Amino acid sequence: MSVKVLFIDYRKCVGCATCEMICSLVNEGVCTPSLSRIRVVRNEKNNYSVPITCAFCDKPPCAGVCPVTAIVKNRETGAVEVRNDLCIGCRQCVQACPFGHMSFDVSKGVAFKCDLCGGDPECVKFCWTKAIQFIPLDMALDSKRRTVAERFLEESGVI
Amino acid sequence: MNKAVVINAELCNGCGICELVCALSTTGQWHPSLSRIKILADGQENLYLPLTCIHCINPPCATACLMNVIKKEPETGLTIRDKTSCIGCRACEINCPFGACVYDYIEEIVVNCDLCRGNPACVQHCPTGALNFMEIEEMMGRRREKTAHEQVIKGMKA
Amino acid sequence: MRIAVIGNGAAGNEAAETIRKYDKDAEIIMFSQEDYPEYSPCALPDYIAGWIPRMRLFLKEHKDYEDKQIRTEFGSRVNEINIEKREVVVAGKAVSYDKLIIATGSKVFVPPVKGADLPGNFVLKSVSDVDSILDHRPKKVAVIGAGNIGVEIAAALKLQGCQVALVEVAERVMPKIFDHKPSLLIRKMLESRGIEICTGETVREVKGASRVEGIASDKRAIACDTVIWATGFRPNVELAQKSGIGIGESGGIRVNTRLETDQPGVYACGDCTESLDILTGKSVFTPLWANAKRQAQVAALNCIGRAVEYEGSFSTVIEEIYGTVCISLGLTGETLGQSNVRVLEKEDKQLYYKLLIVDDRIAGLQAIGRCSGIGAVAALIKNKTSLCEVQRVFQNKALILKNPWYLGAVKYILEYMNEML
Amino acid sequence: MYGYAGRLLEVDLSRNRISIRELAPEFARKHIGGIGFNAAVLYEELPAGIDPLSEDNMLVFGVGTMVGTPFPTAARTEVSAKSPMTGQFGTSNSGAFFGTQLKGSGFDALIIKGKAERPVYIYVDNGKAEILDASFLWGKDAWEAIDLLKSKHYGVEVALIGQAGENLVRFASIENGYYDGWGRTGLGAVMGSKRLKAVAVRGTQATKPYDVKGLLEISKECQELIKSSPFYIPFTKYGTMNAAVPYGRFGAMGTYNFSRGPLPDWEERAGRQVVEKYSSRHVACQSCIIACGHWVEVKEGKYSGLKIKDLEITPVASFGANLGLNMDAVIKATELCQRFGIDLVSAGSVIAFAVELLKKGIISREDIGYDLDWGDDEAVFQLLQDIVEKKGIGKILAEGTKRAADHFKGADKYAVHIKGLEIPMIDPRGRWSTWTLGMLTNIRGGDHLRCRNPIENLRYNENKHGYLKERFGFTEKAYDQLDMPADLKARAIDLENDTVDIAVMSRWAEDLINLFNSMGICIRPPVMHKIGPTVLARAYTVLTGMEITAEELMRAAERIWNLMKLFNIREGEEPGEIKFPRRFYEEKAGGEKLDEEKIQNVLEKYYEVRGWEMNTGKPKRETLERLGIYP
Repeated sequence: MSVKVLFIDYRKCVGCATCEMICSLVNEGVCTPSLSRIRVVRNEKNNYSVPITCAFCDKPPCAGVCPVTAIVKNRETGAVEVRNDLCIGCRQCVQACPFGHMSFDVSKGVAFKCDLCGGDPECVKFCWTKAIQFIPLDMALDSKRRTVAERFLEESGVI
Repeated sequence: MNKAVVINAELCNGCGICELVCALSTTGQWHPSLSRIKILADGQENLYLPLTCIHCINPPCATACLMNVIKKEPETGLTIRDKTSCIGCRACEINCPFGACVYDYIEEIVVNCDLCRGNPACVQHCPTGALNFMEIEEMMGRRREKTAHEQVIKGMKA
Repeated sequence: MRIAVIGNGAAGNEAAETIRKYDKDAEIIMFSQEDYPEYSPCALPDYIAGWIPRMRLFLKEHKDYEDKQIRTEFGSRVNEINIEKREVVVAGKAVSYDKLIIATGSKVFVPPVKGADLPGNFVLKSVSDVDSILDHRPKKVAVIGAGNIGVEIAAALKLQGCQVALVEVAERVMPKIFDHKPSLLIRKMLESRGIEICTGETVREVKGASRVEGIASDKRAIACDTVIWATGFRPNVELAQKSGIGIGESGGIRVNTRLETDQPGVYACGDCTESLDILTGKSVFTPLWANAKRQAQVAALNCIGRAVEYEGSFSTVIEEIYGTVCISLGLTGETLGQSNVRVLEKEDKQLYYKLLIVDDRIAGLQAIGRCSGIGAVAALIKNKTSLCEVQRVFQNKALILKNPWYLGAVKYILEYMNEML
Repeated sequence: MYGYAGRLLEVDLSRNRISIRELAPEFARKHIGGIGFNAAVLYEELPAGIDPLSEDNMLVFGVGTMVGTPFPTAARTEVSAKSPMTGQFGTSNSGAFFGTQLKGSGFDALIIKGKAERPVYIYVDNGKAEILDASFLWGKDAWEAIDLLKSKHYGVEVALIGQAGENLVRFASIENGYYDGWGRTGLGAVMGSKRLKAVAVRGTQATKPYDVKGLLEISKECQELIKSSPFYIPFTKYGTMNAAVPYGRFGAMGTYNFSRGPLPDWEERAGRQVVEKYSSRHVACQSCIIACGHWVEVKEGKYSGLKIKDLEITPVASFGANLGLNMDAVIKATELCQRFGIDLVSAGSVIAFAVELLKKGIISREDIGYDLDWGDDEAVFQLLQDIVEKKGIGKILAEGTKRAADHFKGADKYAVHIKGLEIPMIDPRGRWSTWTLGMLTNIRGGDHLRCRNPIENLRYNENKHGYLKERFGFTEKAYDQLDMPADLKARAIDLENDTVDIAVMSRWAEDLINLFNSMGICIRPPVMHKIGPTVLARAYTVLTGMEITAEELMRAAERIWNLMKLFNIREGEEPGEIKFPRRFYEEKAGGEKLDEEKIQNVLEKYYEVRGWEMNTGKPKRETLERLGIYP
């Protein structure tokens, strides 16, 4: 089976941020965007909303900067995981993540991030616009390529 | 407080003003080696990297301290030291993975940044904007916004 | 829930405080043989040397325990643990518990030498040991064992005007901590202050009729009025052992990575346990303050139901000998053996260091002098970061901007990395 | 406290004092949240007869109970005060993200009292509030002020007034971020009279549900329920613009100050297809699965380059139908209203009133100072600005239609308002239904938004049943699925004759909407259609841990409605006030003239159903006792 990835198409996102509420509810038992592993950036003036979550880098910079190796790449599932017990709360991973995904729980003093809900992400189930999908990697790449190709054809006047 | 000094090293030009004002405001001495913030320089690449205490929530320096002088202050979240009890053994220095503990050779104790109790002088005097003092939520939010913006810009080009 | 903690040392106190930090309601009860509030044994030599007053040895006052709602039963020894009934027996009465943390620490091992029981023989472990040494008013001292404690106490007594001889069975000072070269540097520092150092000698007898008058080794006789045994520590496991708790090969209480013993509801941490070395993965006995506190945190958290695993013990020894900092991190050349170890040594006026590299990872570092930035190296050792990775960070501007502290480590490893290129 | 933030924030601007009230569980259960809290606070604490624009008035922001959860469409916050338009209970509801932040900052409601000495704004950040100097914001339009506040306080959501509120234009709105707002009943003027420019809130505190799994399940269930509504797909696509064509056809759209019937070119000009012309993106409020908002870009013409969130039916009706502006100008008008902070409905209506007065010769060109005509966007915008700045005739018009009509002899005939609040659309002459009765019985007056048949059918426009009934028009299956107590359902809907009893349904609809407004749920048709009190009772229970039945919830909603009615009566509401504008009874435009007597019949039937006194509409003693209200 190929690796499944969270595939986010921000063009479909309407910014309802249900995913944030669901994520914090599933993972922390409470509702608040600040404890969500997925965050929606809403720009009201230019009207875009972009859900941001972990890219599951192969060489995660967050793991690279962690001074206590509390962040590890799980080679089996592809997930990048934070070990709460080791985390010293230095927030360097927050700054290192190029996507701004890594989040920090101020009250508990630990970093947290998306772990794909252990392989069955809940946000996907609630995303009614299909802006967040959980699909095999090759499908995601295909879809990306198709979008680029279509735009290219559109711009060059073929379709 | 939940605020932190956020360092944008790309903007640092190594001028060293932060070190000077820090030393002056914390020790009264105009000597950069007493500064709680350090600029690490890589001579070849023209890289200047300011480094200061990160105020970890569960700080390794506190675990290592032989005299239990390092504590987290509950109200502010600062990592603070009881300077009168420090014996200068420097165990914290080795255990800080960032090298952010500073040995004050005048007092013969180890010290760290205390964010000037909420209004860091280094940030105020940083001429390039490399040092910022902001809430952690804001720091995370701004990062995300940058990513979102880049994605949208890229999306338009693609 | 009632949690009993046996021991009032670094581990015991850290455990109690960690529980209190995360659980406001748990009932905590601490037992200790001594009646002192927590003190720092690491600072005892500083007290002997006269750098700090006696009161500064203490890290707590009795009322600090009250403030944190920690009940204390100090001054009497726990005689027995009844695991089945979940009770500890102290001074004849039984106290029940839900969870138990054993932090009984270690004791000084004194070899069975004739005359070692004469007045004038001392060990250095507790405040009362120091009090009795100072009461004895030593003039001529023989310190047996040149480990870090031996060296510290020798240096401290020398500062107090005593005539000091340091006797070590191995061929060099601090044999388990430093390799030959740095050990020699330390020896020179000590000798320059007038400490007599006799290595490769075994003490055969303590001489004296009613009190210590001297010692005899296999090579010589040294006249002295005081003998201080710094011949190493052994885990204090008598209580655990007789209660049926399993003991490991190295003599410490056997625990898993959650610091649970083989008995239900019983945890152990600190010097009385054996732990896995973070680098070798082997069971070791590492009686170090920082390890004890970290173990205590882990034990305490598991005790209150938070699953936390102990990452392993890491040896960091830092000694200040007459103002010069001597640091040893990780493994020494001797423990690593000769095969596959790359050694990088450098010495200038300000700094000597020796880096041991195995499989592209730093396994150990010994440094004497101005050791700035060594915390970053410690992190690299502890995290088993490969130098390849460090190099990748260095060569990528974007990455080094995110990892500025790597620059702190650079002066120790730059040469090695340049060689690799 | 599960589900609620558990505290109410009280800010006294006169004394510069901030205090926090604990939320008592009994109070919460009795008044649910949102409008319920507002009604209870205002009824209990606001003295009768005060001047709405004086420091005695209170402004309450009540966050709906479900806000801050993933429950679909839970985003809404109600703002209430004594209205400067009607002199009675003024209240308005808005979504977006303000409520989530206010609740996240640890408060279920924000109560503002008194009047500041100089312009201020309130900054609420995670349980703490400050009254800060707003001199740098005063005089700025809403968008500029939001920009300034957002750059000063990172991550805030802002409720604020524009120049209209500052200048005490009676129908000024409170803007909710850039594009949303609490428009109706002139709450912006109340805020302006307190010299309060803005409320900026920020919070990261969590809403803690009682039953996590239950909340997840019910959120999913309700998502599916809403999606199963036949209105769902059209609403995700066109939003409220779905109604443009049927309203236009029925004559329910107010055209040219309600003086003409259906416009022949309306469908072409303003049918829902215009959404596709201007917009390709949708915008949602917090937790919404409909996203009825449209991101609109004007691509050509003189307003080219304008980008806002718009194309709601309300501005289209108000400026497109009532004033005859073209669609580009409607979008521009929305922008202006958002920036000035003025109610779109009242602004459009007042200007239409002025145009008609000019046409009828009651006022002259000199009174205005420039030419003004239907469809003349530049003149309309000039007059809008004059109203905001209270210049010339704008000063009179800024008082609202009712007060302006008193200024000009003979103008009363053309004044379109109920109880002083202008009417956006739903001309009862074009279509008589539960909605139109709801306009009369609406506590705040003037609009149809507090009474909407949960299953209303926009396919039919038949008035053959007279005033007491309207056509049901749904299948038996839809009837069965409707979440209503069986006996009430049987009384309200006659399946055999395919009719709905308007009075009975009105009461149910008002209570249901009140429940939605207290729980912070949106009243868009797909939601109204599928989410009923039974499922809301379950949602309330899993969220708060308080066992509650559908019946108790509806009783709470009824209690809130009665509290507001009592408030109005205390403020001197007269039975005679409750009537449509004169021209609805006198002119035929849009459909047949209204029959006053028949309407009175329905009203009385409604009073009876409500348990209110015949003729006067005062809640009867036994009704109040049943609801546990002891005035």
